[in-house]
Amino acid sequence: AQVQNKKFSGPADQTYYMCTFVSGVEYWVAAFEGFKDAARQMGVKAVYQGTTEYDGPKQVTAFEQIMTKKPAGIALSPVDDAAFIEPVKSAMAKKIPVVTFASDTNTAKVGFVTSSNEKEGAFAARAMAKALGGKGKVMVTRNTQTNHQIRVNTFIKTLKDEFPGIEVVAEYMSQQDGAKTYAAIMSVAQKNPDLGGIFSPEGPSGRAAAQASVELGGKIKVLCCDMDAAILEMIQKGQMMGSIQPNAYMQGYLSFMILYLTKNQMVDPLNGASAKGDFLLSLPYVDNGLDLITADNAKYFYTNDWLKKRGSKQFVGW
Amino acid sequence: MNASTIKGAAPADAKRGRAGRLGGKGGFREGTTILVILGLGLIMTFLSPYFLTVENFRTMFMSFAINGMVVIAMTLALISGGIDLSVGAVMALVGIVVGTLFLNLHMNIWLAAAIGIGLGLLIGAINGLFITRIGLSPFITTLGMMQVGYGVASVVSQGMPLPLQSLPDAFKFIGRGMIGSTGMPFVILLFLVVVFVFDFLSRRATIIRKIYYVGSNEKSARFSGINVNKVRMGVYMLVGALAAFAGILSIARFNSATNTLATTVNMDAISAAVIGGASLNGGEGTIFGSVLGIALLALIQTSLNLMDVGPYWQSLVTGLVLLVAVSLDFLSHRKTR
Amino acid sequence: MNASTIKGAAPADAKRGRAGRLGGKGGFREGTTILVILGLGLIMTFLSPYFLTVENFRTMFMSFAINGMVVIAMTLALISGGIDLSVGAVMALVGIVVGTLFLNLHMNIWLAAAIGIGLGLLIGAINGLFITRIGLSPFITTLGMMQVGYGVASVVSQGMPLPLQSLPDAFKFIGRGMIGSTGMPFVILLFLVVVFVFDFLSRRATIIRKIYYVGSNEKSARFSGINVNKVRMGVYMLVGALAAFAGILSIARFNSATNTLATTVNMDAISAAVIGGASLNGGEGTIFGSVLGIALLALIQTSLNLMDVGPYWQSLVTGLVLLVAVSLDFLSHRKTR
Amino acid sequence: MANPILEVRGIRKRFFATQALDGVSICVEPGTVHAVVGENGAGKSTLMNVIGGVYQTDEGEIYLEGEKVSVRSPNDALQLGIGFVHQEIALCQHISVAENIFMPAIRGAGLVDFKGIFAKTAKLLADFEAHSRIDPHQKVRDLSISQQQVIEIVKALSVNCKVIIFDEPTAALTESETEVLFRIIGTLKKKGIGILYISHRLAEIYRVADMVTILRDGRLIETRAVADITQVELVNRMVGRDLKDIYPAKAVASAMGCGAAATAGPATAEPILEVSGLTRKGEFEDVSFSLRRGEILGFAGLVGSGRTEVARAICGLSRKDSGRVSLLGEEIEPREYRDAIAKGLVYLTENRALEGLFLDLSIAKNISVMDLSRVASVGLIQAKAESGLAEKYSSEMQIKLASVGQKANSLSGGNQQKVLISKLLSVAPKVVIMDEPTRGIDIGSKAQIYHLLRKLASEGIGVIMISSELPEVIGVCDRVAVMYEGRICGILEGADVNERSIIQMACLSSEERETEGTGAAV
Ligand SMILES: Nc1ncnc2c1ncn2[C@@H]1O[C@H](COP(=O)(O)OP(=O)(O)OP(=O)(O)O)[C@@H](O)[C@H]1O
Ligand SMILES: Nc1ncnc2c1ncn2[C@@H]1O[C@H](COP(=O)(O)OP(=O)(O)OP(=O)(O)O)[C@@H](O)[C@H]1O
Ligand SMILES: [Mg+2]
Ligand SMILES: [Mg+2]
Repeated sequence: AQVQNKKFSGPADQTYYMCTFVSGVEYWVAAFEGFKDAARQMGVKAVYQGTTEYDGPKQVTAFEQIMTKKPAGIALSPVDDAAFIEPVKSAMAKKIPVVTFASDTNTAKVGFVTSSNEKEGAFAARAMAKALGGKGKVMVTRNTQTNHQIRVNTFIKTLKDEFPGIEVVAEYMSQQDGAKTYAAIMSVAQKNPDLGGIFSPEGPSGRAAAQASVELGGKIKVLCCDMDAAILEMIQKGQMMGSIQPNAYMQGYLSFMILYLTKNQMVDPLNGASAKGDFLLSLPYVDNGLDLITADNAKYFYTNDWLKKRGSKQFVGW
Repeated sequence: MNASTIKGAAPADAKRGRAGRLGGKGGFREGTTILVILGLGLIMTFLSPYFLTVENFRTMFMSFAINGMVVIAMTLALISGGIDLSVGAVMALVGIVVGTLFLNLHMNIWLAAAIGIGLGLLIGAINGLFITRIGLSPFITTLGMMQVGYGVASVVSQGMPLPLQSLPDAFKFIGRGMIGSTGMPFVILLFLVVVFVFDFLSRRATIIRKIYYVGSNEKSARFSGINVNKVRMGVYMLVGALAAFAGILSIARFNSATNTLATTVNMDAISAAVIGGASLNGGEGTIFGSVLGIALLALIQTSLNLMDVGPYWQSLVTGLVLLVAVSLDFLSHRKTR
Repeated sequence: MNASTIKGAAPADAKRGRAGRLGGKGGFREGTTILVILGLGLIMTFLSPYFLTVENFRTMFMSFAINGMVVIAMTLALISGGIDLSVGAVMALVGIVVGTLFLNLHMNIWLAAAIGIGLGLLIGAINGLFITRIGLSPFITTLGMMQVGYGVASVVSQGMPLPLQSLPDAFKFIGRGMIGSTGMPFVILLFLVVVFVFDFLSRRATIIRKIYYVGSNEKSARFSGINVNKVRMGVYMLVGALAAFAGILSIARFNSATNTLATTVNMDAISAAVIGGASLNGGEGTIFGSVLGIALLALIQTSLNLMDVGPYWQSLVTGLVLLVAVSLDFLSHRKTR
Repeated sequence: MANPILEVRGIRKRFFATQALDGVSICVEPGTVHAVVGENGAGKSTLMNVIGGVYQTDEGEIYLEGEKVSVRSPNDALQLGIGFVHQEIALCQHISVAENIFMPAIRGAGLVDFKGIFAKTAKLLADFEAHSRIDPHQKVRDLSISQQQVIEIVKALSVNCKVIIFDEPTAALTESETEVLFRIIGTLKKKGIGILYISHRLAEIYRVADMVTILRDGRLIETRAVADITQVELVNRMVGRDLKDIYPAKAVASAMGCGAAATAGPATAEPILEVSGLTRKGEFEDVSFSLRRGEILGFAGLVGSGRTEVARAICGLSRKDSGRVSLLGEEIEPREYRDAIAKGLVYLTENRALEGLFLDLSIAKNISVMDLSRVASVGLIQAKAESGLAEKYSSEMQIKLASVGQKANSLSGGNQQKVLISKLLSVAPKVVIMDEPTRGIDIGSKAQIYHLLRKLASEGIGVIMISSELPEVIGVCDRVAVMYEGRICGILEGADVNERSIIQMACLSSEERETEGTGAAV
């Protein structure tokens, strides 16, 4: 049928999968809500899958198992860039469209939806510098996860380039372990009683940092990426300066849309892709935008309240 | 188990055994661990002006006061010849259940905490039943229970951390309050009291002595009129309760509950206990020794942080210091032979 | 004495002998695990149309073919009465070192891989030295080594995954290539061959039998003229080499190397081995049994994925299925006695 | 005289406070059996362990066929041709019989020739086969203790030795297996092999040994030809004093002042323990007897006749299908052993290493275990009371130790046995059931235990002694219940307590007995 005559509806037997890692993170909730909303609007099914661990090979297995179920499309947030190149290649070769979101893998896919990690890092650096008045000492925490490393690296680079008065005095490899991060921060603060700020590229370490800051008298400005209810509460109480939150809902929604458009050939771009039998789309980068959560707007970000208001079903996989 | 058999960790144990006799009550083992800790502390005092400060020690103690409860529990499980891999999951689950009861069902927090302890006991009892009735190995049983525990925690919390800033101050106090103007956190005092009590009991109380008997030779224990199953059941219930207690303390301290709370606590607890002289073969170990073990680990961690060891080097240096410290410890009391 | 001698057969002993012989060759243990696996497979065949497909089995086997090498290694360590917690770190470290040699030093990949195996042997040898010479327990030694290994991996990689798309195709083939047009991945064949060889050797070869003797009763082994230290040294070196091999295979398969590559591999390997009949006390376990153990775990995982069980429920269901499966297995061969 | 095949000179060995060996020399001629005797803890095993490379000497030399050798490990000993049957069984429990036996031969790389070793094992076992069917494929953990002891012996014989050491090989053997062992020793002698033989059963020494060396407190007392020393002299040299009455006077004799009177004495005394109709399918059936105040009741029978199982069922250590047990007239139904202990009924296991001791724990902790409340107040153990209890018993039982804080596994075998007995007595029992109480115990201590049992009996404590050593059953017990295939086939008393009657009863099948018309049935 001609593209212009198609309707955004069905076929009902299509199932789209979202595949993530470390599923104990609130971030995916909103992302999957967006994904699911779009799916429901189109009258197809959406399923959430992934691994609870921080483990590349396990996520590859989960991904490959999704492939065996002949899905209509997969939205993937890979834990490890390189490890997913071949699996994504083989899915694409089997005509299963793949979209990456939040984190990427360096091979052809139909799209990549994210807010820029560089932008987040730079944004964070500037926000931090502003809060500190352009001078002081800061600490960062790290993880072995490419997008987090990019955030931290740009954070440090931006400070160095734009705010010479600010010094990064310590880095800690947190691997998202709150209790250990907390202890590390306390030690660093001992050594640097004038520590002014802490930046964490993810939530759990951010929470630990805020906890430490509170116990140290609340003078340290804590900034992190990602949010959850505990973080929001801390922000509202002024225990944390703020959080940078990519628009996860839109990430999910847009990811779905790209998959759907591709799978059902809803578009007809002027590039010969359909003639060659390739996927119609290969969007290099779609930005879903980001928000800075501060004490002013934190109350709008509670996932549970939002879910309740939406009348959404619980976020459960099956 | 064949008593005439020397098991895996044998050369070490055999040697320790002989040394142990010299020191009669096993005082040597802990003595050398203390020396290693003091030595490292001395080095750090020279290397960092921040080491010998009240704040630093407070931080250090705070870093293991709560997990220390789990170490005590794990030590008892190891002494009995078992192991409990579900402690971390119980901590997380109890935190989430107590938090949910408080937040969503508006239950009185103390009542919720009591229910949390009850849940810990229940999980311990289930572990105990699988181990004593069906006869599964403690490793497999508690591994399965660990997954079930994390699973329930994840399902209940929907994978989202529970915000608990609204906890009453009296409850928060047990996790983060200071005692009067002393600057001594309540939770550290609590920890010290619990350690003291359990260490005392483990040396003196008949009920804990039975755990040693069971761990040393289960058959002999049976032939001495000890109800082995009851003892093991008791151990796992106690472990469950202590882990639950740690979970409750941790929500009081961090004012949030998550299913990823205590992912590394199992290995940390086993490591601390083994460093402190417990053996995976049972019958050996002391509470005090295990607490020294966790203190040593915390000291290493603190030292690295104070020394500005880069993030990528920390694990490397931790491993090296651990190996050197434990070897020194070991060699030093091998010399006493 | 002569006069007081009671002559005659001991009927009870004869009875006991025959009963023992029935269960004698330990065939039952693996038999029931196979039955549990088949049962679960049958259920899945009805529940999911995707279960009994070539792709699904390929995916399932792929999911454990590489870690399976580590399971074999861990089984040997457990049989010897020890344990090796550093396998995951060795896997990660070797992957990163081989990747770095190839990427940054432009070394021939096969030479780099050989160096990787050498590194595994070296780490194993260091573990072995601490255990046999200093007499540290295998648990502590390999725990320290695990941290050192991860540390070096982090330092070398600066905490970033190493992209290795540029690996030569011949090398990538061993990780992900298919054999001809059969659709059979090479790595699965490799795994099956390694399993077969090690299983055969563990039943027949003198050097591996000695590991059983040492693990079963060290004293007996020593009295029989076996150099216990040499055997244990050999075990840890073999474990190191196998873990290194797994690390190399995993970069061939994933074309990337990271320091978080194998964080869960230790526990998974121990679990698989214990499910398959190995004991933390040594002397027991078979390669085949452990491979069945990891197959069972993979089967559970696959089933949950195929059933679209959400990640929050997976851990819960995995734990339950594990407990039920192992209990069934256990009860079923308790009955045969 | 031939040159000695093995000679040790001036061996000294010290363990911390204990001087286990103090300048011991010994000289073994080829083709002879050289016995080593001495009390528990005299240093016999230590000497053998030094020769066998398990321990290193502090001083002294070892010569093999005239050449000085250094034995730094058990492996060296094997290479030199020294075979060793250790006192404690040290076999790989998870491994097959054949592999255990051929473990010393499984060396280097290559494949184990299982067919070969199974066949060879079957052949080696053939000698013992008639008496204890052991399948070479079986795992050792499925074997009884006596079968395991057979494996230990066969294992040592499988190596080509010049010298072979037997450290109490018969302690866990059945009588018939012991016979086989003696026959094998005879063959070894003919081959010119030097044999070191340790046993607490003096009769065995006279039966197989040519020379005997006596050790006391780690010192060499003397070496004599067995033919030149009487048993009494031997015993006195061992214990260092005159040992007169090995067996105490029997209750009947002491009560009545003269010979056997089946209807008088304790026979009329009140019963302390009554057992009737005790049954467990497949193990024992319809076991009934009563134990009277003041007497020692013996249990004799073939190994495997079910004595141990009956004892354990009485104490609640294992299940029974039916039957009643009453203690002091009151019926008891112990669901667990602790119930029995609480009522005053205790059991001494026949397997001290596996079921008796906590080898890694101190002697004091081993003795206090059965009733911790005795050394505790408000649930807290009083260290002084605990060590006091242990000291009381170690001096009463003359346990040879450096301190009650030392670990049980540092004691010699016999002393470990005494620790076990102390543990039982510490709860002031009303009835004690002792399963092979003198296994591995020296003659002096045996006498001491016999007198102790008699003293207990005369104090009104019921004593049951299960033993496979007929002389002690006859010497000690007032009445003897004989078991055969899970049934009590008769209870002998008075003059009937003699070797002939017991053997007859224990070995003959019931049909044969019926045709003989023995009237000794209960
Ligand atoms: N490993 C050890 N550590 C400490 N002391 C020991 C050790 N082995 C033996 N001893 C001590 O050495 C002495 C001699 O013991 P040994 O085992 O040689 O006696 P034995 O003559 O064989 O006695 P038994 O007849 O009871 O077997 C004993 O006092 C014992 O306690
Ligand atoms: N180690 C064991 N393994 C399996 N069965 C055993 C074992 N020991 C005893 N039994 C069982 O108990 C039954 C009775 O043996 P028991 O030991 O009671 O006899 P006993 O007369 O005391 O002989 P012994 O002198 O060997 O102790 C035997 O038929 C046997 O099946
Ligand atoms: Mg001895
Ligand atoms: Mg018996």
